[in-house]
Amino acid sequence: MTVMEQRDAHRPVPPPAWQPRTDPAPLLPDALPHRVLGTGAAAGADPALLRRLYAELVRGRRYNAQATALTKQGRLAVYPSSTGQEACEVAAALVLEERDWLFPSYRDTLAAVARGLDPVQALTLLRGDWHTGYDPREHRVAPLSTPLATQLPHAVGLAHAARLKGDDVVALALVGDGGTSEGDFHEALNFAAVWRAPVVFLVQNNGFAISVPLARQTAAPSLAHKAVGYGMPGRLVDGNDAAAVHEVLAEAVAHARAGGGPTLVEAVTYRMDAHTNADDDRRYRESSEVEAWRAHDPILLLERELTARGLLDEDGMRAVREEAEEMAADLRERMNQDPELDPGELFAHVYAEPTPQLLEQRAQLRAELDAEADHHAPEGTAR
Amino acid sequence: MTVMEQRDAHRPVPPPAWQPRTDPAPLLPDALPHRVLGTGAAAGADPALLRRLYAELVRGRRYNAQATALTKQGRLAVYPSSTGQEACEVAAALVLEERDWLFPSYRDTLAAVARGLDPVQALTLLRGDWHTGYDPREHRVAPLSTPLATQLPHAVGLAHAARLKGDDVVALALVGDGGTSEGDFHEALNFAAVWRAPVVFLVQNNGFAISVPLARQTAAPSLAHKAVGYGMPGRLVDGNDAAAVHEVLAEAVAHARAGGGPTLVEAVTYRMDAHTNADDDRRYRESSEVEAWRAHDPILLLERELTARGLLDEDGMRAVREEAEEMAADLRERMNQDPELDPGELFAHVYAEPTPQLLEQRAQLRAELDAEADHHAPEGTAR
Amino acid sequence: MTTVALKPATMAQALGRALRDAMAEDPAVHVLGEDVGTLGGVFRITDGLAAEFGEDRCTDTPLAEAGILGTAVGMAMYGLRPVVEMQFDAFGYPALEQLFSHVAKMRNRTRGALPLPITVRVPYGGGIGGVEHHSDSSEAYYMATPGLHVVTPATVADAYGLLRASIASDDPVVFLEPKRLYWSKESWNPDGPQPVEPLGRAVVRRTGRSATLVTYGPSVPVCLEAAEAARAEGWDLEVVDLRSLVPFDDETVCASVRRTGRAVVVHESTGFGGPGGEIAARVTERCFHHLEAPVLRVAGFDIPYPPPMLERHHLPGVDRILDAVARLQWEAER
Amino acid sequence: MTTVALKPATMAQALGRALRDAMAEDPAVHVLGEDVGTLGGVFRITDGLAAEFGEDRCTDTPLAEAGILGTAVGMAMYGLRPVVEMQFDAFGYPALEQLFSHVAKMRNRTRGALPLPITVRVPYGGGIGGVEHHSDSSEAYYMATPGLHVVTPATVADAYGLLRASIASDDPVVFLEPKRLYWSKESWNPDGPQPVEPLGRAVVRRTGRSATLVTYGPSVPVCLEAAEAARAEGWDLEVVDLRSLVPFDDETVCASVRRTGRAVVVHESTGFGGPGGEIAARVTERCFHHLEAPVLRVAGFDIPYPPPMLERHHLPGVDRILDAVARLQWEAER
Ligand SMILES: Cc1ncc(C[n+]2csc(CCOP(=O)(O)OP(=O)(O)O)c2C)c(N)n1
Ligand SMILES: Cc1ncc(C[n+]2csc(CCOP(=O)(O)OP(=O)(O)O)c2C)c(N)n1
Ligand SMILES: [Mg+2]
Ligand SMILES: [Mg+2]
Repeated sequence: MTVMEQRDAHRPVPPPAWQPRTDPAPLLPDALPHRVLGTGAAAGADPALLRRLYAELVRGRRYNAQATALTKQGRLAVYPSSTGQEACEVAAALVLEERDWLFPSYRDTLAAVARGLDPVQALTLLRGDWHTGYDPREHRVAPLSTPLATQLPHAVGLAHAARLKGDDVVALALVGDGGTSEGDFHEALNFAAVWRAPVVFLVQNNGFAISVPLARQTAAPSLAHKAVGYGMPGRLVDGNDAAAVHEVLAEAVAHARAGGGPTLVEAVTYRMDAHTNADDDRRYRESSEVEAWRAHDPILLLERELTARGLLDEDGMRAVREEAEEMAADLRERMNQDPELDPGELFAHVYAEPTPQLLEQRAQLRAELDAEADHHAPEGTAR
Repeated sequence: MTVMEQRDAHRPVPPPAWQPRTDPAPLLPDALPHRVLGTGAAAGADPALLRRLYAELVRGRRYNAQATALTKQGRLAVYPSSTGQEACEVAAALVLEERDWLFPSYRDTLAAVARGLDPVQALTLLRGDWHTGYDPREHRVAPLSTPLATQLPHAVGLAHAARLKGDDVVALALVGDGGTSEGDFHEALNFAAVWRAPVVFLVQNNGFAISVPLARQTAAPSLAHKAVGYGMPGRLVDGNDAAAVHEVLAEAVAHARAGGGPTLVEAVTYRMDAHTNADDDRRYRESSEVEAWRAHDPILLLERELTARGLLDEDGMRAVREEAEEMAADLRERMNQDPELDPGELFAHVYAEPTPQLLEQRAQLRAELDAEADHHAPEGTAR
Repeated sequence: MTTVALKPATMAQALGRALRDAMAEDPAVHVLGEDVGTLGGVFRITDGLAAEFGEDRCTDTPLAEAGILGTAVGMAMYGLRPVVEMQFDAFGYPALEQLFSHVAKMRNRTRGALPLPITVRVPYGGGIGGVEHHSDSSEAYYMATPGLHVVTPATVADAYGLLRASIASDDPVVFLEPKRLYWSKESWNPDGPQPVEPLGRAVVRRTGRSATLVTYGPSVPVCLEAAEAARAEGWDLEVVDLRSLVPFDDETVCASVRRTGRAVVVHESTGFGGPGGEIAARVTERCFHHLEAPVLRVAGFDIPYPPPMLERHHLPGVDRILDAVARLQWEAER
Repeated sequence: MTTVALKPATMAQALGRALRDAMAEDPAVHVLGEDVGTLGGVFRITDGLAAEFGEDRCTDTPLAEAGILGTAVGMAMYGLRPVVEMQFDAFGYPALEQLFSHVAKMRNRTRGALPLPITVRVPYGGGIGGVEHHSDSSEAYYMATPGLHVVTPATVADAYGLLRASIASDDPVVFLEPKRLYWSKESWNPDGPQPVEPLGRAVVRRTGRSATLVTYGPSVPVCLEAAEAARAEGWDLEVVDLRSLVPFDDETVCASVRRTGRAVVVHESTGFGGPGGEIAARVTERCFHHLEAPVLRVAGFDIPYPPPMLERHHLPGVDRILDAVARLQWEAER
């Protein structure tokens, strides 16, 4: 009976004795997204944090622009820009301790970079030289996940494992509004809540899944309202307000770290660029809508707050911009170098040890390449 | 611009102008399951309906007992009993119009039978002579679904198709508490809400998914609370109160029929038998728990109400029981006959036309069977 | 004889046209998928359908592949003829349970009472510089699942003809579109294109006497190129385009192999466990005594699809095909 | 030499013992799945593990297979060694996206930085009178997915040995348990069972000179029985038990076929697109000039798994195997 005794007290009881398992009220999000900047609420925020956020936002915007430019030069296979969403990307990175884990989607190279990853490494997948350019364990950044929402159960499992090991580690997982429709989103949130795993889910609701607007994605009052169905708190935040996103995430991370379990955070933001460089957003949205969002730009909102409170002046802005330019120049230069690739590596990591069959295939490819080299060798060159 | 103009008015707007898409309050379930019997609320209920429900409950209980007995005699491969859950099964069947569709899971043969299906046909899957024993279109009962929750998107698609065709058809889909954890549950509910499909989801929360109690399945206040995350109403009902289940389902069906879209109904009930005849429920629950639910038996609740109101007497009860016995005797007798099976049929329905390869394989099997017959033929029998 | 006005067209255009014609002809045909409406699909195959037939006929679904295919099952149960688009091959995987456990089995389950005339369009294969998960070839999964037809065009005309036939089929069809051929242009008669009936017939794309290349989809043009190049080596290669992996056209393939006595199966999907094993095995079973050499296979390596900068090493190319042909034991030639 | 005390044991017991020993030896080993805790699994393989190691080591998950495998990925990323149970073969399909797109690819994706030592236990195959969806054989799907090991025992000793080795492997292993052999008893040494190292080695279960039966899992005992029966016809059959479908032991299989000159591949999975095609094709590629007849296949028919009352017609049995052996062109025998 040991195991049965360990089980929760919640046994099935007939309706006269029936009790809801948790009180739903505290789990429900507010009707309006939480905002800080320009509301006076930022007064309590740490000025150093605000300045740090600002520098990262500017750097992030520049990074997005540079990466997009690199697609035009054929240096990236594809780039899904997070321009307009920098507040979410940056806050997600800064809110974590070093020991914590970040689970990015394909759009979140900026979050990885803001966490300290080398931008060139972060862009490896999108450049096309390999699928991941960094050691996830070294940086505690999971590989960028292309299949939507599939990274969410990974984050839950990792957070759960850390908790079982007694480690004080939180996982933060990023997903888009479109990704919330996938079964994996549902299963991940449910596991997280049942296991009380120390994980935070940040949905960047940027209004679109490629061309499909939110209204075609869900009929819910908000995506944050999904939380109650898992028994976890749902929070709604202005995703362009870096201070607000940081605050809400910090609370959720602290809650998770303290053993309180997962939180679902919906950040309302907007994707200012097309889905990727390969997309043509004029096919599905009016430019006037994009323009309307410019007034609510994350950099603008924070700049306004910082200037108003005398925490930032022209010199400060210039310094931040210059630093961002340096990063961009360095990125440009390094991305313009061709990576060194060994086709033999194709067979190296499929298994711990290549199978006999893979060794044969590697030898075959080597022979082909040698023959090719012979063929193309300048006349008279002996091999 | 035609297509874009057709789109919903809900375009992404920045947080100052941000509005929740729907008011969450009416979507949330009550804290306690809705009850009718024994509360005085049944006074308004149609006596004929109550009597019909009663007869079906008794018949259903008898049917469950008979089917379970047939497993012991080797006449059914397996039987997942719905004893204790008859109120849900019966109400689900009676609430539908003839043109409506029922989507049962493996546990819901009783709902199919209460809808009018021949019990022998309904049991074909579990007997093992074929996978489905009836024509789903004739009865508007989908095949029993074994893979959990996979039937839910089918119900949504069918309801959506009917609506597109302008037909006044509602689909009612059954699923267990465990099934709500599957990704297909999530995707189905989301599609239903976005499409405003005329579909009703009835979750029979019988406390267990095989051995796993609800507390290991979800941390939500109730399963009905999941509804708000899709933007549909969630209703909580006493699943052993046939009048209450019928009432709540009738409202949901009417809502769907009127174009109001889907509803999620959670019926709190209890599985009195083991998961199937092959399961040993003593491994995971105390018999005292099962006993506690006997006081809340669906037949008992309704019998008490009917007797108290003078709608049922000893004679009435006996007549109902006798009718149930007749059904059971007929079922027993017909199930004790070996079904006639043609192994050649294995190849008949894989495609509209058997492929050349299947024709070869059918011929091969025929030849084998002929050889076998030759082999076993009494000596001297010429072929 | 009427004169036929041939015009250059891409496979993408032919596929779009097939969808349009099918929808115009049969109001039961509905298109659904991610971004298939306003955007016209990420490959623009469904461009214009929502505008012409309305969003109810060509529907942007929520982002959930099991949901898309699962609702298509329900729609088919009610008599519609859904055409589902999976955005990329690997993004169809969430729908595999619906595909294997329901789509493939419903007709059989119900003794023919509930056929599911669903077409699942899947852009497949590599060669387009796609990042991870955008270049899978998953045909082996579908082939191993009784109840599905598996069809794949290699030409503009077949793109139209096979898609029309697939949509018209009362059985579920996994329709594999070789995405790197989407933009390949051919001369085509846009005025009178016809469905390919019946499904399940391979076609000889090039006749030859020395050996048969058995192939399909994206590898067909590569094999034709290899056959041209092989002339320099003195080999006259026949090229069979399977068009349909299920049902499999044993007749056409075996007739060719019996004639030539040698065969190489060529595809992009991984070799081990890929379609080539089945093809080689059944050809050998049926043509053993006509074979001068074992049926060889040229396929993608047994590795996850490589990153863009390395994919050219993975894809079966002309040289690798010719190497295989060279290994067909010509020394034994009488 | 020490004396070994052999006792009768079932495959189910050996599997349970393997799990127990692995958990006792390595605290990183965690078992998760549906009903694996209190109930001990619907086949009772995990019986007693939750009681012995606690619910955190042997965990009843919510009912969601993609969630189970997906969280196992995250656990493995953090250094654990999860053993996942899929309740039945077909109920593993919701997890195929996680399996194909992550489990199989993570090591390769990260250049070896993030290996995923996950074992996915899948009860497979029929013969137990299970209703629809309870008797699938899905090995072809896993074989076609580079990055996975695919392992399946046929004896009690191998059930222990292969499962221990699979759990110890730093690569993901799909461990296929032939469910109709769960209750088959053999003499076994429960005191000193050993892992089978390395994975990837086939074993000759019975030596013979006339022809080789290549098989695995549930079909091994059937082939051994067929080999016994074949003696009456004058055939001395060799039986090779593959044990590991990936990696494939070409050496052992080909050595046998070169010796006998004839081969039949036997499995329960459907023939078309099933494992037999790959096996027959690679044996033929490597042993062509040793073959007196084409490699034949005896497999399940190309149909959805039949209902219980008809399954005996579907499953490869002794007679069907002998029929195939008879077709190995003995008239050509010198
Ligand atoms: C499982 C899966 N299905 C489809 C896709 C193709 N796809 C890539 S991005 C995208 C839209 C995602 O939208 P959202 O989740 O809102 O994220 P966003 O792109 O807006 O950041 C789609 C459909 C995919 N990557 N994975
Ligand atoms: C996809 C899938 N996974 C696992 C199973 C095995 N299985 C059959 S019934 C069952 C429990 C279902 O519990 P619940 O949904 O609560 O329904 P109940 O049996 O209580 O009616 C499980 C795990 C299945 N049928 N389908
Ligand atoms: Mg989005
Ligand atoms: Mg239940």
